[in-house]
Amino acid sequence: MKNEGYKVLSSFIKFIIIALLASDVVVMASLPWTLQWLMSVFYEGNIAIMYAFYMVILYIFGILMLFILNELRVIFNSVEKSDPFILRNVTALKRISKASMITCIIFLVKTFAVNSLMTMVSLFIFFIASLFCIVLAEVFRRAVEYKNDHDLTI
Amino acid sequence: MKNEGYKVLSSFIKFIIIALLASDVVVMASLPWTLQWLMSVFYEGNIAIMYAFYMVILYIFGILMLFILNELRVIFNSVEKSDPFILRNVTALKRISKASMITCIIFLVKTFAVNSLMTMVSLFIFFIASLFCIVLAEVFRRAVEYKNDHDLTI
Amino acid sequence: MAIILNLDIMMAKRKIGLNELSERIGITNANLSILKNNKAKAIRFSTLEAICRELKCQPGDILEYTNDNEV
Amino acid sequence: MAIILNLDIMMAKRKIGLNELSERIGITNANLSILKNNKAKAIRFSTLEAICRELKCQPGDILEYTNDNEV
Repeated sequence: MKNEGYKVLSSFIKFIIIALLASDVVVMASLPWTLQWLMSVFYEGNIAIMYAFYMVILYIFGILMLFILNELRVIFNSVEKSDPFILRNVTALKRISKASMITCIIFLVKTFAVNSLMTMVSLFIFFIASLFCIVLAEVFRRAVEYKNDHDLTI
Repeated sequence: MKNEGYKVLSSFIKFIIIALLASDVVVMASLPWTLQWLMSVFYEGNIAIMYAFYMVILYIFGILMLFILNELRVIFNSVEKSDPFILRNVTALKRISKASMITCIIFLVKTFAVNSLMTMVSLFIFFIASLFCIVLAEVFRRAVEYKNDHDLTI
Repeated sequence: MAIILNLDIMMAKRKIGLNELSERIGITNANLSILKNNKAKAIRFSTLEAICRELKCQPGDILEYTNDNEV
Repeated sequence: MAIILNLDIMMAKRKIGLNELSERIGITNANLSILKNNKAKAIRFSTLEAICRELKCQPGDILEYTNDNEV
């Protein structure tokens, strides 16, 4: 692939990530009202308790996504600058892994409270994503070493 | 992270991938009957046409997933052997990217036929995954170059 | 490090500057500086060849081993 | 490549085998073979130092520039 096309693609992904970050903030800011409206439409029963439960779950989830998206932004920023082999990206991958595992636990809690197919699929995806990121971080750490070695071989 | 723990983790992910591969085959093998049963329970209307539509969509999807999972198996196999910096993995990532893009198109077709939130989310995820994999393939290609350079620096 | 690079001495002998040499051997100024200041970890044979060609010298003229680490 | 490695000559002079040398300088037999057979792209200063120390020689004794590429 041409280097130019690759840069354009990285910029495009970075743009999507920033758009998702912004959407996350907007959704979180409007959540108290949106959730109330959604529950009044779809939910019957003890609304107060479920409202509190969903508020906590969704805010933790929203903040975790903010955190993960921001780390992804850091990674794609470096890719865009053609310099992805930096230790900061290894850190980013490790952080994404931890945040994904916490997200997985949040979904696990939600599964016990209110189960749904989508929750279980999400739980599994975040679990796998977390493991992937640990492995990718280690692979990346080695790549950074090779890169540094390469840079000092004149 | 210790090298041992990293290998165990890679083996575990490979095990999950193989389990998913096996599940995919089982689901595809039993699809004609499962789908008939599911549609008789949940669907009302012209069953024959929808049955054919879903059969085509789901089989294409199943085969694409088989293909993607198999390429992932190749990648994690190399990671497990502590030698992920090979051109075969760059090829694997490019193939996964293409298969993800085709999957995205399949979901797009499905969105126009029978829309659902999950279809749209899946569509978006496969689209992003496809772009990620192209970038990752390029990053990996460079890492392989650094690794080869490193191996010939004595 | 017990391997010393006498690149600066050879450059002075041949009256050639860093910029000119880096241009002639086709590596960046920054990389040549790393090499000259003994900050490099390894040297490519292609680089060594280019330096020897341009400075008309042997590898032994720019690389020197001193066993200052012993006793 | 115009840089020739005379590692085998120096090894013969010092009556030292590939296995013994690779053990003494702490790099694998396979890697030392790559170096000896001129298949390497670059040499680490640490490797060069270890070789010079063990073979009691100068870098100039094992690295040689020949301008056989010219005319």
